[in-house]
Amino acid sequence: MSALFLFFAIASCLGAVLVVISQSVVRMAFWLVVSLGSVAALFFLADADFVGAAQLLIYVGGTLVLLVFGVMLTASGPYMKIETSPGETAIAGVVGSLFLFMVISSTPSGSAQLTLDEDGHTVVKRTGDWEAIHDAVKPATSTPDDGSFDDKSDGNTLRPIGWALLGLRPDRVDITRETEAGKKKEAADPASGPTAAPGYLLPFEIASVHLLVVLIGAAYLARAKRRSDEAS
Amino acid sequence: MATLNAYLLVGAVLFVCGVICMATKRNGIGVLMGVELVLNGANVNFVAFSKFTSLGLDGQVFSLFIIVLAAAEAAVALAIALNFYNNHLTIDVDRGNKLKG
Amino acid sequence: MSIDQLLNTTGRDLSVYFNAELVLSATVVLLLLFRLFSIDRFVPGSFVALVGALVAGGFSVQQVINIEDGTSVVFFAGMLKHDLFTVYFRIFLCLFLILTIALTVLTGIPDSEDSPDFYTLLLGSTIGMMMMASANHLLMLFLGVEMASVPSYVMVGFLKGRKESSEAALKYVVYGAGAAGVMLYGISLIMGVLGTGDMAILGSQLSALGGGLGSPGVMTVALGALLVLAGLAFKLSLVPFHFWAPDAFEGAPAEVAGFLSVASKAGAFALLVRFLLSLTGAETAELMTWFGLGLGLIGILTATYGNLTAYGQTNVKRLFAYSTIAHAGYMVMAVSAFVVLQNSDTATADDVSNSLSSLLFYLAAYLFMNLGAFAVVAMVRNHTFREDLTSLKGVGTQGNWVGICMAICVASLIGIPGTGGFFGKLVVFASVYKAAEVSSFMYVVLAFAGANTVFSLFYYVKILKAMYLEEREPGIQPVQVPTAERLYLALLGVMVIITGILPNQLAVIAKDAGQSILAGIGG
Amino acid sequence: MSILAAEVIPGFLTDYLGIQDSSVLSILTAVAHAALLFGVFSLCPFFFIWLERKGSGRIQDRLGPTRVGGKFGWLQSLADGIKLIQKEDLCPPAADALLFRMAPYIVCVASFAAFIVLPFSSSWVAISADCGLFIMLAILSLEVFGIIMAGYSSGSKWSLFGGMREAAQMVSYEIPLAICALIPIVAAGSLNLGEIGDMQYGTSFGILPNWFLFHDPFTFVAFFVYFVVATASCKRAPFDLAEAESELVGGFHTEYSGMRWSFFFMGEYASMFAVCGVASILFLGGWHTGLPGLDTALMEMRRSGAGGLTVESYMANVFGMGVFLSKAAFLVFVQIWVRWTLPRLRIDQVMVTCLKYLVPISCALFLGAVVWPLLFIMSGNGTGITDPVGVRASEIFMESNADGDEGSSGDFSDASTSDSDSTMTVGLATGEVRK
Repeated sequence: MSALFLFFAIASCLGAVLVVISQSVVRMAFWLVVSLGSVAALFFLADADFVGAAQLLIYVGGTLVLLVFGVMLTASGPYMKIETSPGETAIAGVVGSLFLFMVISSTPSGSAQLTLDEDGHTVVKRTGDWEAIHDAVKPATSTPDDGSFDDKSDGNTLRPIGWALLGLRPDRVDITRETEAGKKKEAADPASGPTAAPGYLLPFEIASVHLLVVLIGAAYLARAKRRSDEAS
Repeated sequence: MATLNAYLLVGAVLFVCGVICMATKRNGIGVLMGVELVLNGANVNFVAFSKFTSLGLDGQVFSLFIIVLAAAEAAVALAIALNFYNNHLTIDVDRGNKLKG
Repeated sequence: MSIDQLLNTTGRDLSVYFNAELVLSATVVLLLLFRLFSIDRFVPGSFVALVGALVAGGFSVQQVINIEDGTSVVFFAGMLKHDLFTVYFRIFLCLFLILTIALTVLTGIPDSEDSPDFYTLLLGSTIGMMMMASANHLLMLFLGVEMASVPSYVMVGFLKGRKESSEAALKYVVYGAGAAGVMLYGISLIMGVLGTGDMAILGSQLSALGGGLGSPGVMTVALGALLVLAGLAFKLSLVPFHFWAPDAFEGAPAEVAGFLSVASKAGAFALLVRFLLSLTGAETAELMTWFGLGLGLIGILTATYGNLTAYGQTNVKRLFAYSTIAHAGYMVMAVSAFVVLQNSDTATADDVSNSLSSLLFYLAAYLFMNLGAFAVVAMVRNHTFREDLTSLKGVGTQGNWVGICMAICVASLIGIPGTGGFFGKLVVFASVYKAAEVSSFMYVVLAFAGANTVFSLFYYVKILKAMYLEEREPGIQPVQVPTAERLYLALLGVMVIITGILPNQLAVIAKDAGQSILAGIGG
Repeated sequence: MSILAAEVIPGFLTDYLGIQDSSVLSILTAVAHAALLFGVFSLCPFFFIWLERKGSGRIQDRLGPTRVGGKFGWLQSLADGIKLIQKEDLCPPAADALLFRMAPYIVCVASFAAFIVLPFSSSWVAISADCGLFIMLAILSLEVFGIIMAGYSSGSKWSLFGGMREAAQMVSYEIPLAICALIPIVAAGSLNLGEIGDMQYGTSFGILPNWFLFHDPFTFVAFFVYFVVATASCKRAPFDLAEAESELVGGFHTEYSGMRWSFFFMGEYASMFAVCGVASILFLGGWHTGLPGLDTALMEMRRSGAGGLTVESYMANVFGMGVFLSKAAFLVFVQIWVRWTLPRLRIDQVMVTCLKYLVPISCALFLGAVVWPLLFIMSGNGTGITDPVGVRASEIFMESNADGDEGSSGDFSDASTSDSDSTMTVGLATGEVRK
């Protein structure tokens, strides 16, 4: 597990770095495939099978193929190169490292990792800041067991995700929020039913409208104008 | 080994590489690849938080939406890039210099 | 929640709280179906879109009547929020949509072949903006921004044969996608640490972590919030994320530029307010005050940069792009004042809601004056085939309504008394002044806001000068607009005047809307 | 194979080799699994290449290979392989060497990895994932990337055209492929390939096999659409435009030689088998024979192994694997048959076939398949073949086989069943029922 994680983590980071320093667009695409494919593997390792498969199918098999297709259609020479001046790269590298340092240093310290309990179930063990954070935010988002997403399912999150997209959340028990805002809301409109956890019906449906609109837009730009064809 | 912070580190590296890629590449499609890296940095974060913190399933659902929306965005971006290429015969972003003020 | 409950609540949500968006979505489908079956030859796409926008607007107005004062309802299982603030923006966006469709019909920018595509994009983008205005979950924040932006990338490049247009679209999409990615990374940090994306409880979760920057996780959340704000600042074209705006506006058709300059800003401002309010909790006052002051600084930079750079422009659309940037600066000052007041102990609730309603009032006034200016640019372009200042020369003395409308709009953009822009600036400055009692930095903001009004005078007067004092250059077509266009311009001009002479009605509505969102958040 | 993974292989390792360390054990088990899969994976091309040569010979009124390995030329593929290994590994100077060398591996690995979630018999699967079908389609879709890489990096016009055609074709055909694969999923209510296979046990009306093919009219048509699309997605004739020798010399593999060339074909034949295997699980009952008495007897034998591994259940599964392999092999044979019978289409015809015909047809079928069970649920008298198969089969099978596939009885549905009856109603409509 940890060896696999290490392998794919390094592969995805290395792939990302090589995307940045590659000069040829298709090589960039190749390294991007390596990076994003490894990210999909990390998803599998994090028990997110469905997300990992979606990443492979949509991102690597769809979006990246589309990008490479775009490269082929717009290549002016046999191998399209992009020159980036060394100075620019150096500046970008320094700024990037500084930002990376900022992100890392702002991340809470301590660790959260998976361990086995007596029954052989994996549980999340948190130490340091993460434990403090978990204790602080837990009351508002109580979930069946210790608050983290259920681990007994071994990555079989398909059904809960399906329920969530329908708007039902069997993975989260009904909770009475102890926060002020939650109380108020429920008091204000009891007819709205228990809002135990967000159900994602609306985003799921509205994303389809979005995709439709976007598809029309892309098709409009890509298609040739009929009238100009007739004129010529 | 596979701790939350290790995942977050991967996410941060992807994010920073993506930002550098967006900043340095001249090629429109190269910039889009940087964008994909940035989005994946966020995706790794979401999945990791979903696993290790009380975010739970919401993280996974969020990352699914990201994947779908990123695909839509890439399709549009590619159509625009092809349109740019048809007009300019290049995809070099800096070569477009009609718009200066 | 069982299936029965789900069906019931979803049906109620769709028919009561979401009907405007639903109508627009249906109109999108209808537009495509009409083309599929070739009905669009008899029923033009613009007509379908206009009817859809009118029905959606009607529903939105009906929502005002139905809504009880001060209530806010969370619907779609916590995804969206329905209060007067939401409805205000819905009506605002529907009104603007109707006006934009009318303008495109008059200027004929999408020809009949492309009109279903164009209106599909326009409506889709508007749905996104409406959801930005009502977002109650970070997912809807992101989804709304994406839905509003991605169609607008295409709209900017809608004249696909033109070099400028495709260049503008490429720059816009590349930067826009990057900004969305950065914003998303910020969202991931916030959600991960706070364990929820529900904007109703983000603030209390953040308070639970402990207010100070030192406690674990707060710094991560602050960084995440900064990244989200950077993404929103991009949508609002605030300095230093403004660079796309002049290029995109210059390359886009004037109608699209007008739409983007007002509608997408309105959606983004609503979202900015919602996002900042969501982070407000019992112990986050210090952090939020810093955000407020930072926004004030951004406002200074943005307004000053916009006004100073606009002076050198010769292209009218580019000039108005910088003017848009400057006005975004003024509006951010209002947001800054609002955040500072909201998080202070001394400010009264009245001051807080006044500062918010000043933003809403300004937006409403800005709608008419900016759309009027871009409409004039579009109409002049149709006659002269150019969009630089030269094309405007002598237009005012040709005895048609174009010059008068432009003069009114420009006067309002400057902020001359008797126009809506004057009252807009007045209420914004007043709320900044109120905020200055809390933090003295806001005096600096106020001083810059005042100075900027003077700066802006120079380039706006340049337009007036070109129209009224300079001779029309030989070889440029005269501008003779037909009656329909005259009426349209007259309508916009009259609206600018009305918001200037009778601001009270609008101010009352804006105040109610401002109070509703504050009531929902519970102080 | 998950039974193998859970019991047989680790048991063997502990008992006979004396390995106790759990991490070493899991790694060795994984290696053993990979070796098993690789055996299947490398055998399919060998067999199918021979079959293709033989079949094409017969169709063209020839004998085909006859020399190597006796009368039928059994070992022709081996001879081919040895010849290919001996050939020089060329890399043209105009090529992008790194990508040129990597491309065949991507193709090969993508089609190999798809076998991870493909069950060969009841619960004989390397990884039993809840979204197995989805993972399988996702991994298979990676193959196209290797081909585009190969086409682009060869530095040759023929290759580039081949790669571009492949990209356009694959991205288009993935849509009807996924939609057609979803149609039996609507009836099954599961994406787990093992569960789907188990559901199709027995017969309906006494004679008709309880396969999704016969579940409703839409799945029946969907099978044929799926088969056409799967043929195209393996870039097999008449859709093999990426390597149309009359136009593009060799298409994307023009510049390849030796082992790298053969990797493309290993991948091609393996993915042919993979999509046909998916077809036989989704539509043709997987490892069930569909014969009235036999299935019941086999099921009894399998059930005897619910508590642990027995010879009977093992033999039943071996027989099931044979059934499954023959079904898939028959479908592959049909693909070969079609290849040597039909002329190649033009590229525009390929695209028109997909976008103007197959996509609308599959969408219509999908809609029909969704509405079909609802109609019978609403009329309230759904029995027999009109019932969602998922419910029937899962009731028959799951009750007595409490062991089942791990993770098949989702933990979350426990919470959902307690909600209300209406949850169950909708669950029934999609065949989603868990006791």
